[in-house]
Amino acid sequence: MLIFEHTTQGRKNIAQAPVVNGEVNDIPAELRRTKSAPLPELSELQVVRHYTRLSQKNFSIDTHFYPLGSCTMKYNPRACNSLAMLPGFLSRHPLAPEKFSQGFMACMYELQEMLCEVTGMSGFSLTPMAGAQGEFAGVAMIRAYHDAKKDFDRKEILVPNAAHGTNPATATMCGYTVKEIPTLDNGDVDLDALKQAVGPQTAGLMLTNPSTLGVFERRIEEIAKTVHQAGGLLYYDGANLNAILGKIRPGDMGFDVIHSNLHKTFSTPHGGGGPGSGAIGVSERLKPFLPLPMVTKENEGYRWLTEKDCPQTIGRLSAFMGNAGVLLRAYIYMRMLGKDGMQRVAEFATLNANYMMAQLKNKGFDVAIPERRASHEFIVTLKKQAKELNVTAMDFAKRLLDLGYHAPTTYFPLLIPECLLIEPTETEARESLDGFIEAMLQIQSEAENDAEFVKGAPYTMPVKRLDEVRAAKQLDLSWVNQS
Amino acid sequence: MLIFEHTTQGRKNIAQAPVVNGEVNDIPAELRRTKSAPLPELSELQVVRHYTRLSQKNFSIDTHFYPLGSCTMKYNPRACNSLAMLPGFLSRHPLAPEKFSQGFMACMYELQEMLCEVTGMSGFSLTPMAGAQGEFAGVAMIRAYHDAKKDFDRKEILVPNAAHGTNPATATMCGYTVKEIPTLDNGDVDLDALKQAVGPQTAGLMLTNPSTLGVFERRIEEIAKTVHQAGGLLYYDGANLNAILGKIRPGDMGFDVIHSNLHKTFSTPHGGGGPGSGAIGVSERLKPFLPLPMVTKENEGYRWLTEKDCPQTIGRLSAFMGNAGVLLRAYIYMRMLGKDGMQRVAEFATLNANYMMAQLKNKGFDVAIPERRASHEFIVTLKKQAKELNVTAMDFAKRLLDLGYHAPTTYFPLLIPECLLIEPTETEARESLDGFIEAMLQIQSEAENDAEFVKGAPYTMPVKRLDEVRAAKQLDLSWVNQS
Amino acid sequence: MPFIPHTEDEICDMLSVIGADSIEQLFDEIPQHLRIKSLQGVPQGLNEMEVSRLMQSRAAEDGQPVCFMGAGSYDHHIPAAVWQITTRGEYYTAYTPYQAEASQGTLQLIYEFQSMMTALTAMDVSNASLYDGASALSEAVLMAVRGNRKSKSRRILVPTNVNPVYRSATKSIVHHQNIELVDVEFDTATGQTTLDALKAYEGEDFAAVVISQPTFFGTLEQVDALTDWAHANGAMLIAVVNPTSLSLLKPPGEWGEQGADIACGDGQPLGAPMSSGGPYYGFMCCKKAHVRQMPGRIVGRTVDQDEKEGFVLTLQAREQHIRRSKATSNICTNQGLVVTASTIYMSLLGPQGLEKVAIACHQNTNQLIEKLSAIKGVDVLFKGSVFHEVVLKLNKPVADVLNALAEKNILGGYDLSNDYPQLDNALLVCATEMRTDEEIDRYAQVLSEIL
Amino acid sequence: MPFIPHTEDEICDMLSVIGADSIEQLFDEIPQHLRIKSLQGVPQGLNEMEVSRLMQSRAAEDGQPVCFMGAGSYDHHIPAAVWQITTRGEYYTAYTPYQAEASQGTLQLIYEFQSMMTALTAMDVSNASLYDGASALSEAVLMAVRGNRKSKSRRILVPTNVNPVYRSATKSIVHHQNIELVDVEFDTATGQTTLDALKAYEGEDFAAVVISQPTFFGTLEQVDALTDWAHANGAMLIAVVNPTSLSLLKPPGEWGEQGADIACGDGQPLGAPMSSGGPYYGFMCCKKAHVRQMPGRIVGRTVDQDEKEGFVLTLQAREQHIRRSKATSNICTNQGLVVTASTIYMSLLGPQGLEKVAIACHQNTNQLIEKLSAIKGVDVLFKGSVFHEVVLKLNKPVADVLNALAEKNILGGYDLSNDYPQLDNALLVCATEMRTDEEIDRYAQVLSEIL
Ligand SMILES: Cc1ncc(COP(=O)(O)O)c(C=O)c1O
Ligand SMILES: Cc1ncc(COP(=O)(O)O)c(C=O)c1O
Repeated sequence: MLIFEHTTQGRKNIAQAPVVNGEVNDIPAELRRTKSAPLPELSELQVVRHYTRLSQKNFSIDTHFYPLGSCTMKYNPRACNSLAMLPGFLSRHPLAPEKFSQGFMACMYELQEMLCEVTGMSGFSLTPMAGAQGEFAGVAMIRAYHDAKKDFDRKEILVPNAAHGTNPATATMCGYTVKEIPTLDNGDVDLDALKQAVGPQTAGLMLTNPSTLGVFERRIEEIAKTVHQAGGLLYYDGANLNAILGKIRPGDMGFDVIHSNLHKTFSTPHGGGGPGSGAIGVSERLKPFLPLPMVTKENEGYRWLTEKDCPQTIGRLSAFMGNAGVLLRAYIYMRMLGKDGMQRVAEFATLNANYMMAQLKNKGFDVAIPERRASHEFIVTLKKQAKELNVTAMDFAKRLLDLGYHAPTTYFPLLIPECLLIEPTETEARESLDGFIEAMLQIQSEAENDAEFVKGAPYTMPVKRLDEVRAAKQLDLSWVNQS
Repeated sequence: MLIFEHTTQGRKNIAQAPVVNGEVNDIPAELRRTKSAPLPELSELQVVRHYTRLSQKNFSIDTHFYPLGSCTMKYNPRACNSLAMLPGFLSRHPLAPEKFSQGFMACMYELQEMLCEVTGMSGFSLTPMAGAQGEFAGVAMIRAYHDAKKDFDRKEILVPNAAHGTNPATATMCGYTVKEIPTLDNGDVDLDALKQAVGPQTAGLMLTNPSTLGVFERRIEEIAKTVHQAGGLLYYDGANLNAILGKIRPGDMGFDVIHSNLHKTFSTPHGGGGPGSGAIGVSERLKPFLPLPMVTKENEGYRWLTEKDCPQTIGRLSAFMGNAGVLLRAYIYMRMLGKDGMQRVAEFATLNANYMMAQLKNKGFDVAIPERRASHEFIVTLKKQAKELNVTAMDFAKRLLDLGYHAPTTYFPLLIPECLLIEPTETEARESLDGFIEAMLQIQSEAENDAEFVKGAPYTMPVKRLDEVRAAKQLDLSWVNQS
Repeated sequence: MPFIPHTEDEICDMLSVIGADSIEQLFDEIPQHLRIKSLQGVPQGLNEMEVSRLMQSRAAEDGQPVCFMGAGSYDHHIPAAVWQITTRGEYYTAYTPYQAEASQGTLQLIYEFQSMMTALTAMDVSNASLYDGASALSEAVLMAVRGNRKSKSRRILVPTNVNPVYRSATKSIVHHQNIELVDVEFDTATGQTTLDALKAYEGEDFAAVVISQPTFFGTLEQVDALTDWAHANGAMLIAVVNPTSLSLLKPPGEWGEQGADIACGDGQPLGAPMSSGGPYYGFMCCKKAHVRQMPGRIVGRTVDQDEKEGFVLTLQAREQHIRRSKATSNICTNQGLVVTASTIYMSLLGPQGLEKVAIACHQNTNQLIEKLSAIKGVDVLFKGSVFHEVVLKLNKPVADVLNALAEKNILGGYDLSNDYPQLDNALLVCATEMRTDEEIDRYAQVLSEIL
Repeated sequence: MPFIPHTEDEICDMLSVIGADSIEQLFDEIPQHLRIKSLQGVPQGLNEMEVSRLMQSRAAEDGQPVCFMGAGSYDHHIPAAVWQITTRGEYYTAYTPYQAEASQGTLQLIYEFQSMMTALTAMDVSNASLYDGASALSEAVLMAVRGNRKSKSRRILVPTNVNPVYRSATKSIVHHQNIELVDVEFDTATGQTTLDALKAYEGEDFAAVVISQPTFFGTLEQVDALTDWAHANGAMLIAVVNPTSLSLLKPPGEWGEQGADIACGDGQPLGAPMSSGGPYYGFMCCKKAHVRQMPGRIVGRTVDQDEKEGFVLTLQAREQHIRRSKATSNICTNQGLVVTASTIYMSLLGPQGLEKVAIACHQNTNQLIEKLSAIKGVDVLFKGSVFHEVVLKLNKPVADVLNALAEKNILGGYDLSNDYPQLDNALLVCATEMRTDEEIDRYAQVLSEIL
């Protein structure tokens, strides 16, 4: 039942209504609202009950193993939440004077510094509010760099066809055209194709490494050389930093710019769709272009860098400084991990992924690139099952829900048919991994015995499979304008 | 699965382990533990996931209508929780000097004063940690009063047979014998029997008004006179204050001592079994005997009353001052309600109860005392259903769970066969009441058509009906000592 | 190893299943010479007790001044229930609801959020959020350029009384696509955008006109006339609105003859703490006709195989994961958790509660104006009524005054001199429902001592 | 009307179903002359914003001194997860699990709690909690008197080094049943209960001997010898223990030849904030033979109709709602929510974490002793090792010293002069794992300036 359907007209929750004195009569009638907004009218208890019960209809890290590839669903420490929500942080106005912001600014400054260290970059700006906005900032800096050199003819961004959708979409937003580079069967970028593609029109290449196929790009140095020699810059999509944290740094691989999805690698919660943070780091030559604001440290303390300090900045991307609360959570998490803890992230994320891959392979599942090491994630392809049993990756995914496991990412990357992209993360115990493998085996045997049963899944969720076609055709996007 | 069953030996959650330097070698070996305790060994994620999922197996006010008679399951405002848990309150050591406790003590003092006002008593002590301990304090004061008057022969406490079990149990703990007074069919105390029972051996009478039968004792003044004339004192079991808040005061009815279950009337959460608070109030003549500590106000501020101030006190009942956090929640709730809000509590608790009683009566259910007004609760008796359909109050209760309603109190008070004691509270909307009534009708029709089906309920809970006999016979009370 | 559950035995077992000798070996595809041994610049890890101590002292360091500053972030009361429910693990630690059947909690909540936003704005449809108010405006501009069938122009008229950071962020974002923001100066007497100012552009082609209600100065625009002007000139009307104000002011869906085409703004006032600037969220509503041009996620109501009601992400063909380089926007992760908070906030307040908040803000600000403008050296800069912010003109440099106020634990407002050098010694102040009479009096008292 | 959802229309409807003209009429059975019209002494209601302001200022008023005080309440680190999960509505707002099928969350948790307590104490069984440490001791005394088959005595030997408030509360509670607590003086050199002191009572009949480990002075008792003495003399042994210490010290189940009969104490150190004294919880464990004498709720594991594992309240025949005046205790509501927190706390720390907490407390206290006793005018009063508290002898009146420390934001410890007038200028101090080296140094520094 919708919250609107619990409404009784005229019900008031007066504990939440401030005291007002008399009428408003200094605002002209033609500027006033005439009918009150058709919002729900409930008691506090009703609201609390509705949203508490609704929450129970979600899978989440706190309730289920959630091996969603490319999304890094790891444990979100509860301490990060409570400490980032200390009253002093919550009540700080974003434009409060620097003198009264040194505690907060110290955290941001140290976060910038730690991110430089773990990525091997020279400067970091924390302002982008998600990965995609980080990408935007990165590509905009690439453009600003070429523009500053009066190199106006570079109109193309190269993107491997395995790339996340935000990469090409970002390039477009920055005014570039996109050229896709094919991927070899072994998961590496097709270097020959890349060499053919680069040229004076190349502004840069956007790459994820390890790629979304879950393998490390072994010829990264050659790729970097190829792009750099053509005058282009190298962009690192840092969504997958979990795989390499403390093992190898994008800066050392030759990347010029990187965004890091702090909501993945640094464990800020996904919140059912956000907020995230796509902090952006650059090599020396791109530093002048970083988006504002940033924090700098001077003798007396911390201060904000402004357009005066950074005349070449690509500017501001948000009203204030981005998702400060998310940044605090990432900062706290990094301080808890420390230098050793960070290395272990990559080690155990990789151990878990390779273990699951090995087990599933042993039990008869096809993995996409069996001869390679998995990084922090790997791909199972159910092409065989789809063909022979008519049971697809989607069917496996839905049935997994019944067995208490969130489905892996399905049908991404687009190159691999009927794929499940599986990312266990380092914070899951072997018990979860084994349980998931058991569930896959159970579904396989169900599929062999009764394919229709699997295709009818899920059976135990609040709803069965939903009609997406109808959703898109008979648009029903608001209760208010529907009823 | 038990938390112990997720254990892997040797697993450590180092984020929660303080740094220690070297070994402990100044404690003699014979005083040391030799084997480490067989506690569970888990990661934080495992613990969070286990207890988050476990919580979802509970009904609660935040998720379900919970009309548990005599328990006053009303909305627990979330503000009371967050404000009582402000760091300043949480980190205050109970023995901190008064000078550094004025903020906290002001709350406690004002709470004492407000409780005096709403009950019509002259003094209040907040120390009892639940209703039963409040009762203990009250009866101990009755005894101290008689003892102070050298009246050592009063060895008996009178208790109506409808009384809550804590009443007779308390009397025993205070060294009294208990005599039960019968209740008339109309719910009132059998005054004739009472008159026969009182005498020089009577220390006092414990009474709940409205009684646990959900009706107001109309001859309360005569009862008071009867007991007082015999030299006994009157104890008010204030569990049911919700019914009369701001309408009539126990002090005005002639009671000498009252405990108030703050966790009922004043909405501190029940927490799956506590903590509660049984603050205790007295008339002038019992004031010297109140348990310590209490707060008093003097020119310079607030201070604790000690044994020096109160030489006749019955003493201390707890290590410090009782459930301070519960007291803060009650204080905040009272301040939010204010004088008008409190009166409305009784009004709407009574309206809801009478409405449900009328509807259920209209739809063919038998109520225990149909000719009387319900107070904040009322009783349905399923004697007819038990006899004719072999479907008992227990069966109705279990089936209600399937339909999304917590069962009312069953088989209490003991006088009414096959009873459901229903207390909706003032914070439930009509929607909940109607839904419950619908559910009762559905079960009635199920019972008529297929009694076995109802007797097999619940079907949708994490478990079906549990074997209580086996639980008591084959005692399994600890995983550690079982496996 | 914080948050890593593996024991030595398990590691051995798992490696043997993999057929590797060591964890180190799992990295053998990475060129050895690129490997690093450790992260020198990162300090040693802290346990939870230690990091708590650190963060508590950092949070305490900055104090909690009494806030008379607005300028895009507002100090409202947030019911305790809002974040206690929002941070429940099931909301807090879920991902984007890609598996609809296992995400009905989040999906239904977003559908309810969309419904509430359409209720508040009187628009047809809403998306599930954008990053913040500034990014919402930039997406609205991009959307208008894509969506305006009557105009091929890439120019947008933007009054300078629109939040200056929104304008500069929008410029940073849209200029790559050769979109030009054309400044329209405000009237110096009223702070408003006048029809006269617009008339200068009559006959030219613009994709859209942006109108902020209230303006950055707190003043109120003649929204009907401005909207009708835009439509008469073939431009779409983008409304930038403060959601708190919408219980009191005419909603953008009702502006002029046809209503605004797109309404956007920052959702912070609806349940998000000021929190140093984020996370907030951008909201965006539009007319139904434009829904396929809308950026961001959208949830639709549908049915399952048994015809039972349920909710899914819909119109995904607009989005980057399907449409890639041709998507309406690159946005992927949005501000879901803050939307959760906001939905609970709106439900708890209800229409009457929200209206009272708006009125209380307005009344407190009027009171603040009365008290402050009574001080010698303080004048109200613009004629006309305001919502909950106002520009004062001081007889001293604002920066000095603000410093002096800060010494007395008062966050006195926003100094306009950087953004509007033409306005001498101008200070933007705000009083929400949180400010008490005593606090307002004290501000006046302290200010009168400073001036 | 805060928290009341009824609209005028609903009220009318409902009254007409009831057949009453007004709500007032529903109270017509109450004698009119007893009715009150309003509650004069209660202030007007505050909305949530107002009450938040009030409580925030009250909470801030008392400051947050650095805590070196123990004496029954200890300043431990509590992982953030503990209360975030504990205050989930499903735990926080549930009642006692009377409907087992709809309360498996709480019931399983209590079973796990009972298991953990038996693990920690090495006893056979545990109940689901009593109110606090003091009430647990009083219940233990009552239980021993009921349960000791070898003795009909109503006398209990209680050393005076047991927490003085526990002793006085126990006396308040048990004396009505003619139970007598007999003081056993501690050894003035060591603070311990000696066998010699007990020997004075040899041959007399006692229901039980109480032994506190550590003692109120922080010192350690010779638990094996004392336990064996009690058993040899037909008395039961009641252990009062600090649960934090149990990871380091021999658990009561292993004291002497046969172990303690009952172990009790206060659960506060395991995840409950100091919080002005409560809510904490009393725990109680015992030998299996005594389980039917145990007060309070107990959860048992059983199976459902399908043989599926499940949990129920069991042995209810001991309790007041069944046995009424013959119940083992009048306790009904206990401290369930704090037990929830504690269970999560123990799970998060695990055996190693708990042991490290115990060791860190011990080491910090040793360090504190070293630093403070180096100051002229400070001596350690008792010989021998301590757990995490120690008695210091000062050369000045303790009250004055504590006041001076308080001025410097240090909560310096507990003044023993009221409870033990025979100990001159004695101060009980404590350093948990929360105290840093800097804080300990600063305490020493400030104290040396005061003395
Ligand atoms: C590989 C990759 N790149 C980019 C993104 C975009 O990040 P965001 O969703 O934070 O915008 C994601 C995640 O969604 C991703 O997995
Ligand atoms: C009528 C009545 N009296 C006394 C009590 C005992 O209160 P408590 O459970 O807080 O000890 C209760 C509640 O359980 C009750 O309903």
